[in-house]
Amino acid sequence: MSDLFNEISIRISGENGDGIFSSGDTLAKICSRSGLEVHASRAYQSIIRGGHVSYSIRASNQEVRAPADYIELLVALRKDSFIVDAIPTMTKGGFILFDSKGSRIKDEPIPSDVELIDIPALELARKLSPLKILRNTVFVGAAIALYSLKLEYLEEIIHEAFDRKGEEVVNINIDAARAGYEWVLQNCKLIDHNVKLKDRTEKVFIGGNEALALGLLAGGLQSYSWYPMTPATPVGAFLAKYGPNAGCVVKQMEDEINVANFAVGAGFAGARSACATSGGGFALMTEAIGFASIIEAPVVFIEVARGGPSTGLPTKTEQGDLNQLLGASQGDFPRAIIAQTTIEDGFYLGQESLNIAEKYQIPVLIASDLYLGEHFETIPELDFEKIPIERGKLILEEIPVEEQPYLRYKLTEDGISPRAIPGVKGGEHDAGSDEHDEDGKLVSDRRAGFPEAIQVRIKQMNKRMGKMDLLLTELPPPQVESNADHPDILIVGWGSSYDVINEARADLLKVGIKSSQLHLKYILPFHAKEVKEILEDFESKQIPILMVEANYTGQMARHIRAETGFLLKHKYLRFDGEYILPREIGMEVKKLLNKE
Amino acid sequence: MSDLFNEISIRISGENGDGIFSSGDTLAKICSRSGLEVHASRAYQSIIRGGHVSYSIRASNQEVRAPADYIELLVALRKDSFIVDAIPTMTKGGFILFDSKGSRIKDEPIPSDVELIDIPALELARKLSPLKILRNTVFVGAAIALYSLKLEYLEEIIHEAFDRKGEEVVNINIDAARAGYEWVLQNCKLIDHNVKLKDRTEKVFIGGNEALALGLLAGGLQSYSWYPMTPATPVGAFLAKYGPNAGCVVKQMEDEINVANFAVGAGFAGARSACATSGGGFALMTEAIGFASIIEAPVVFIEVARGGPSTGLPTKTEQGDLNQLLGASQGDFPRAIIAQTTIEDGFYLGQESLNIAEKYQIPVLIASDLYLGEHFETIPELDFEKIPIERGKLILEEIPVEEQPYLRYKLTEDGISPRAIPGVKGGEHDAGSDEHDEDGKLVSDRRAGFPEAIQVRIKQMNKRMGKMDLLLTELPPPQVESNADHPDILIVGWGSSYDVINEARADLLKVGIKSSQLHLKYILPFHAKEVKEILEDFESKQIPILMVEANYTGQMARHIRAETGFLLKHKYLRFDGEYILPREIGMEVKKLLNKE
Amino acid sequence: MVTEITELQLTIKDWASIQPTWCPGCGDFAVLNAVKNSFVELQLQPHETVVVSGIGCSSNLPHFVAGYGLHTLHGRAIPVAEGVKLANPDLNVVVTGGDGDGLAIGIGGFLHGARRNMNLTYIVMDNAVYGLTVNQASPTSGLGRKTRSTPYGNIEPPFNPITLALAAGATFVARTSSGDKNHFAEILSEAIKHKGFAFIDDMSPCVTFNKVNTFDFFKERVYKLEETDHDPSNYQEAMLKSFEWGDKIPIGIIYQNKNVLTYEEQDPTITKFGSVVRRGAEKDIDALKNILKDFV
Amino acid sequence: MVTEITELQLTIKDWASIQPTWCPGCGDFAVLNAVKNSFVELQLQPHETVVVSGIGCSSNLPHFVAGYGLHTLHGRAIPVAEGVKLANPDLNVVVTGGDGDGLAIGIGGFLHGARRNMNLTYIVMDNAVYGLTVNQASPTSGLGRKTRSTPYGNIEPPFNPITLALAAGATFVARTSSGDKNHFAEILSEAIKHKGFAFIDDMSPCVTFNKVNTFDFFKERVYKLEETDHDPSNYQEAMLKSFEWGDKIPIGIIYQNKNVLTYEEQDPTITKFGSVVRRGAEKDIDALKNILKDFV
Ligand SMILES: Cc1ncc(C[n+]2csc(CCOP(=O)(O)OP(=O)(O)O)c2C)c(N)n1
Ligand SMILES: Cc1ncc(C[n+]2csc(CCOP(=O)(O)OP(=O)(O)O)c2C)c(N)n1
Ligand code: SF4
Ligand code: SF4
Ligand SMILES: [Mg+2]
Ligand SMILES: [Mg+2]
Repeated sequence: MSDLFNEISIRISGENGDGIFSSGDTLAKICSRSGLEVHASRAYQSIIRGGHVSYSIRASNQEVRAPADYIELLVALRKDSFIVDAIPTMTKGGFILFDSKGSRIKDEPIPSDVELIDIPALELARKLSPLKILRNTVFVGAAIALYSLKLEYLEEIIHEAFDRKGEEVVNINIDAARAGYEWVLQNCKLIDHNVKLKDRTEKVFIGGNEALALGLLAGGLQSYSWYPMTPATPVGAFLAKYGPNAGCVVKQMEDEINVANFAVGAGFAGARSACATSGGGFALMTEAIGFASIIEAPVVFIEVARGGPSTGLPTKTEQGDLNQLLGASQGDFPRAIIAQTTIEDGFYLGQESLNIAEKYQIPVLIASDLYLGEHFETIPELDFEKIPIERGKLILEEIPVEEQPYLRYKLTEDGISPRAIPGVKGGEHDAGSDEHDEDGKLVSDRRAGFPEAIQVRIKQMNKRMGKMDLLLTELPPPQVESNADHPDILIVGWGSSYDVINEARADLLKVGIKSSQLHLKYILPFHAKEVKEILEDFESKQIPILMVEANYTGQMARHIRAETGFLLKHKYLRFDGEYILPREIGMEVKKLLNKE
Repeated sequence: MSDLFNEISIRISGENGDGIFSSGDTLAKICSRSGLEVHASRAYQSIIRGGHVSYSIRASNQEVRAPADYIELLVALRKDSFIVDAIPTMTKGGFILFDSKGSRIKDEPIPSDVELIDIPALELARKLSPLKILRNTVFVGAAIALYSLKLEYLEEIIHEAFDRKGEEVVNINIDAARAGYEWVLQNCKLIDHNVKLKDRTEKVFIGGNEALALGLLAGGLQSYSWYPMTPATPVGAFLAKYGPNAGCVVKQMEDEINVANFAVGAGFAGARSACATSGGGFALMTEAIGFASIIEAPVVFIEVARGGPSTGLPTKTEQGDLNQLLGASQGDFPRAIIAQTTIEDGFYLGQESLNIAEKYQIPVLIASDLYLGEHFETIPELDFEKIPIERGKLILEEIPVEEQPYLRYKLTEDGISPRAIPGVKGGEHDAGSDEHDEDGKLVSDRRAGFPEAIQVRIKQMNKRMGKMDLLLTELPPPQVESNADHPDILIVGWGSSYDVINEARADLLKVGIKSSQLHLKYILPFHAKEVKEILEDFESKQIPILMVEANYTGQMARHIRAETGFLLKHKYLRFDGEYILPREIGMEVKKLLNKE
Repeated sequence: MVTEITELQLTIKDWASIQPTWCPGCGDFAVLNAVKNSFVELQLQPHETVVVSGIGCSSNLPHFVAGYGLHTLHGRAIPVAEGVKLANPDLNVVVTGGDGDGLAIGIGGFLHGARRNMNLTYIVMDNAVYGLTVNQASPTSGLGRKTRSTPYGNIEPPFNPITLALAAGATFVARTSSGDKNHFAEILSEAIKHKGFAFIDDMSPCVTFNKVNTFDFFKERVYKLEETDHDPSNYQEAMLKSFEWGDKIPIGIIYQNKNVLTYEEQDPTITKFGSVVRRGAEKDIDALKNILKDFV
Repeated sequence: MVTEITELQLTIKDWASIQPTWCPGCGDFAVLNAVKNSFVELQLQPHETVVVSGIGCSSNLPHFVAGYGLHTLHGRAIPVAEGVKLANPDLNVVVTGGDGDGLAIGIGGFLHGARRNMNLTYIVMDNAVYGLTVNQASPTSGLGRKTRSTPYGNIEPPFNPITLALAAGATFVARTSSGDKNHFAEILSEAIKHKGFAFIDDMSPCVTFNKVNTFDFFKERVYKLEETDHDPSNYQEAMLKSFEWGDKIPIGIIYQNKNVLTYEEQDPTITKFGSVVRRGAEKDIDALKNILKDFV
């Protein structure tokens, strides 16, 4: 539970185009540099100017891995800040920093027991320059003053942002920051919080998409193809910027179909290959996933889900695309589906997914979502050595004559065939999307129906599908985390909700409710036996089980039932596009326990 | 079980390009006109000339609704006929009609106890004309002679086919037919079968795809869009030919994405709209399915599955695309999935699906497959009055001012909003793929995240998804068919295997094994309660249950488990692309019963 | 269908809808303006008009104008519009979208639409950028342009939409500029009146992300073809004219062929029944039984 | 990459593979022939050569020639080939497919491929029909043609692939005819040698389904551009030449621009590292840590 004055909880909000995100980002970085753990998230609409956007920061001396469930300080740049942010979310004892004159705010509804700080931000800014945007810097200066954060960090960030624009711009901004800062010192009582500010710290402050992209680069990514689509775009933007210096080709294509097929071509050619999109783009990619699988080309397909169906709620989150991932492409074929669970996890998963793709010569589908992909956190130090690059049975050297003929789809004991790539002498072969024999020759054209061809078909199907079983043995089985031997409840979640559930459990413990958590990351192949055992164990002990998902129908609950037969009776499902908060889960748990 | 000499079982085979299909079709029609029940199926490859194709006919005085499991008379036009057809499938006591000289057949492997009839077909044909294809007519003439079928029907069909080509062509063909016919009468002992040939009968002899297409027309289809893809192409070919005279626009598009989107546009505009494709094309259509659902446009999407994954086995059958249908498009949204079960069923389903689509304003997905779509049968007389055209809450007249403003996505009690289409005055509205309010205005652009917009989202999701529950109440619940009060086994199947399982059960009964059949047609929404009860009832009575599916993983078994929790332990899965035959099911049942 | 002027003149108010969500100054406002003006000029009836779009800033347009609006998927406006049009050829169908929508993901629909020549009007609001997804290179972005997807500069030569539309067989091809609303409305009216696939490439500045192709950029360069001796009925001349893009940029009707039949005029169903939607969904049992005669 | 002649001369045998599955007499045999001949002429190494195709009769070609073959999905040969090429620009990548594959479902990949000018050779075996799916109208089918999908005659004007390729920006555009194998092989060698996107529209008769565009049809009409004063370096002239289709059909190189950089020559990754596949998958920890400096 977020905790008034023991943590910092700031939201800055206004119209799209007001520069809310960069101001928020600045504030978040100041918190991080002050030695705090930071969680930062955004709300916005599918519009470039106007609407109402916000940037929320939660900072603490402890780990914070979920959005705050209340606002302590609201920096309100627009009237709508009162309706959308203040009224529903301000806590008693909180502060609203606003500029009644500059933002023409009057008669707005105000939550009770909140202190209003009416700062003439625009006026202060106008004294320095006619640029309206400077107002934000005044606000940021004021905000950090209220929390006794160091002006020094703000100045530093101004330098980083504006040095390339020349001294004048830098100075004006620094003056604006100081103006806000001083104004607060002169006019306000500072916020009397219990957060310990430390000396400069250099924590990594990064988003879920960026961490995943970094992980891909750490996994030796050599090809990334994409087409912009919210909320997967940041993966592409990151790689477009950093890929070229890291040996990764980055190609924006004309649509997602061709993104996916480009990725298959690159994978076939021997590049560690990935692509990313969101729901609608993924729908277009599905045909290529089956293609990758039958030609046994390694490719990582990333799906960062947003509110569906169809174009749906492009700027809102949902875990609503699991069915689509499970049903992607026709026929039965091997593929892995793995859900990213945390920002930090993205870094390792990026590497792991490329290893799995290449070792098993299969497509690997990564499920993420807008919440996970787009929010930022300070993260623990990353271990760059942890996951070595593993390329499996990849042949890079000429195949000697005595080992000829080379059979690309050779039936081997483990179902994985040594893989030669173009450029390798002696490895020449045909890779085709039709059913084929060990040699890669089609059985669909001249031979389909011949007794011999029927056998080829059966063997190649068995070979390919066998990789799923093999892979399952390599994947870490799910573990139950508990804060008691005899917990009161088991909470089941998957993917992006790991941290949120975790925090909910910590909060519950504070009120004496002990809990366990089963969090699913490896979705296909699935540890059906282990999951069934775990669930039945809890059930047999009459410990209630709560499934938490951000979708309407409970898609993971359905998957679990399909794999284990286990019916998850209690589900907390949120499908309005907003983030699931620890407090809601806690309330649901309490409701469930009282009821039981 | 097919039954030597009590039924007719003919196969004619040769290379693609030999004219096998038209000869087979002629033979089949002769059987049908002779008052027999006929089942006809083909085998071929993804190639235009060469390979090895066959046409199999089973004809009987009783209903025949499955391919024969042996060949009684093989008309062997090529050497491969011996390897692909004769050796694996000929029965003892059968006949092979071939032309050793004309087809240069010698030293071919021959199954034991089979009578060889070496007819100089090419020589007989050459006497009449240098056209090699005439050889086939000689063979057909010979074959009907062997079965004592009437030459008259053959001559009739020759007229139907060639009259437009002029008298000479007709005469040459009739002469060829007679030559074969006479040759047999003079040189062979006729087949002594027990099938009663009747006087001319006018049974409809039609394929699964054609029956479905006819059903769509009977359902008032007004728009059909398509792109060729085996095995769905015949639906398009049928409608391209017959649609224009039946008031249905038929449009070949540039790809399946645009096929599907064209269909949505037509549905939105007020046309009864459908499209069809197979696995890979359907993958491309999925995005449009979610689109249709969120704008609440009625559209029927048909998926005639073939062997997957990917391009797979384009000319072979599989029930392997259920996962894809279930996972089509991102997010949660209402849609129906219905499997065509028999050829006859296609006629009614075509009508029913359009009614469901329009009444519930949802996409309806029809699952069929190559076996069902491409084989032909004589079918019982069709009831054209059975299913009236129902258009649901469609508004076609001007909306009076006092009923304004018209709300396209109005929250109604049953979740279905009256639907105005372009051209209706007062019904003007925006239909958008983004989340929207009752009025059709987006909530994704300016308002997403506003408390009011969050409510709109929740209500529209509830409204849309509620249609699934409502629809379920209208769909007929699954019924168990039994040939005993206390059966020995329950066989569960879905879609195209209805008749095959049915015949297997009849055969089993002959050897004293009593059985029940649960056949699933309505896949989504699903009668979970009823199916669970049925399965648990059998389980509680310790009656074994066998699931029969033509795919690798048992996709329907998974769906049943997801919906009911019930684990189908015994599965007969065939995934080599060949048709499932009643005999195999019988064998599997016997194996299971002995084991138990 | 261009409706005859009825007793009650329709005015711009009849086309009013909600406030656009575009950035202040966006070039797309001019399009909206022109759309409404020429709808009034041609006295189209809102209930007989469908504005279809894809996804993008520009594709939000249908919401900002009365009548029926159909806001489809990214890149799919044309095939959806074709479905609408063939279901009910009596409707006026106008398609709007962006350069990404129409020339990247939607290029197949666009060019096949041009080829098949249904009576549709298609306006691309060409801002040479992906606006709604916040600044990536589009198929019309200039060489060297730095965007979020091309931080090191765009290395793909831009498409020329006019040349492409001509190559694909569009029977009406024009370029307009959001900087000249009146000219735009005039061209648009011609496009709507044109019987067949009418394509308008509108230079519509994205004031937020595109600092190159601005209103000023175009103001300095455009000149009107009507004021030259350009002959829009000459295909070859039109093609050569389409290459002109630089210091001088021609706007106006580049090509128009008034002598070809539309798709609808040749479709075997429509020539027989007219609008199948107006006709209604029919179960003609005799006709169906007749079909079955082929299956005996 | 055009490999230098090594000690051991490669011969046509080095390119042998299985027997084609095409109908006897199919135009596609000539393509196979030309492909092998020019591979030998240019002494390409089989292991450094990838032939990529879509789905269709024509797309079966990779199986009939040695080297690496990549038989993809219907309409997706070009994007797959681009993935191969950017992963390893040292490879020779030749793409083959049909008119349906390249101009219907695959038109986006084709035209964007033309625009971005990677060093690829793309041969469309244009038979104006969907062969493999047994006779439906394709985007190049003539007006009036009756096929299984157009029983009442085709009413969509065909695309001109040459005009489209030029409009999209292809830097090498040629027409050849399966009726003239030698000419074909010559043009193909030029196409392979061309640095950039080389498009060949090959008139490849479908002897089974297309009774109009037959070998004779072309024999009567084609003439060689090399024997005229056509200047392939002149874009305008090339465009006008592309319109010629009737009693006379020009074959040969219609357009070639030798003065543009390929995509690979400008890509920021490839200019730095060359083939990333040759370089290998690297985990450069220092570089990664350096990136993290931007995230503090
Ligand atoms: C299948 C799919 N891919 C990607 C997107 C994301 N997307 C939305 S709008 C857009 C591009 C918009 O550019 P343009 O069409 O030029 O319109 P503009 O915003 O510039 O007016 C993209 C890529 C999407 N909605 N659907
Ligand atoms: C997504 C998808 N849609 C449709 C098909 C079916 N299909 C296979 S080949 C083909 C057309 C072939 O025509 P073309 O490309 O001209 O090649 P040709 O056979 O004439 O050489 C089609 C429609 C497919 N395989 N995949
Ligand atoms: S981002 Fe550009 S295109 Fe989009 S509304 Fe703003 S100015 Fe217009
Ligand atoms: S059908 Fe036509 S294109 Fe296909 S192989 Fe035969 S002749 Fe060639
Ligand atoms: Mg744009
Ligand atoms: Mg073709």
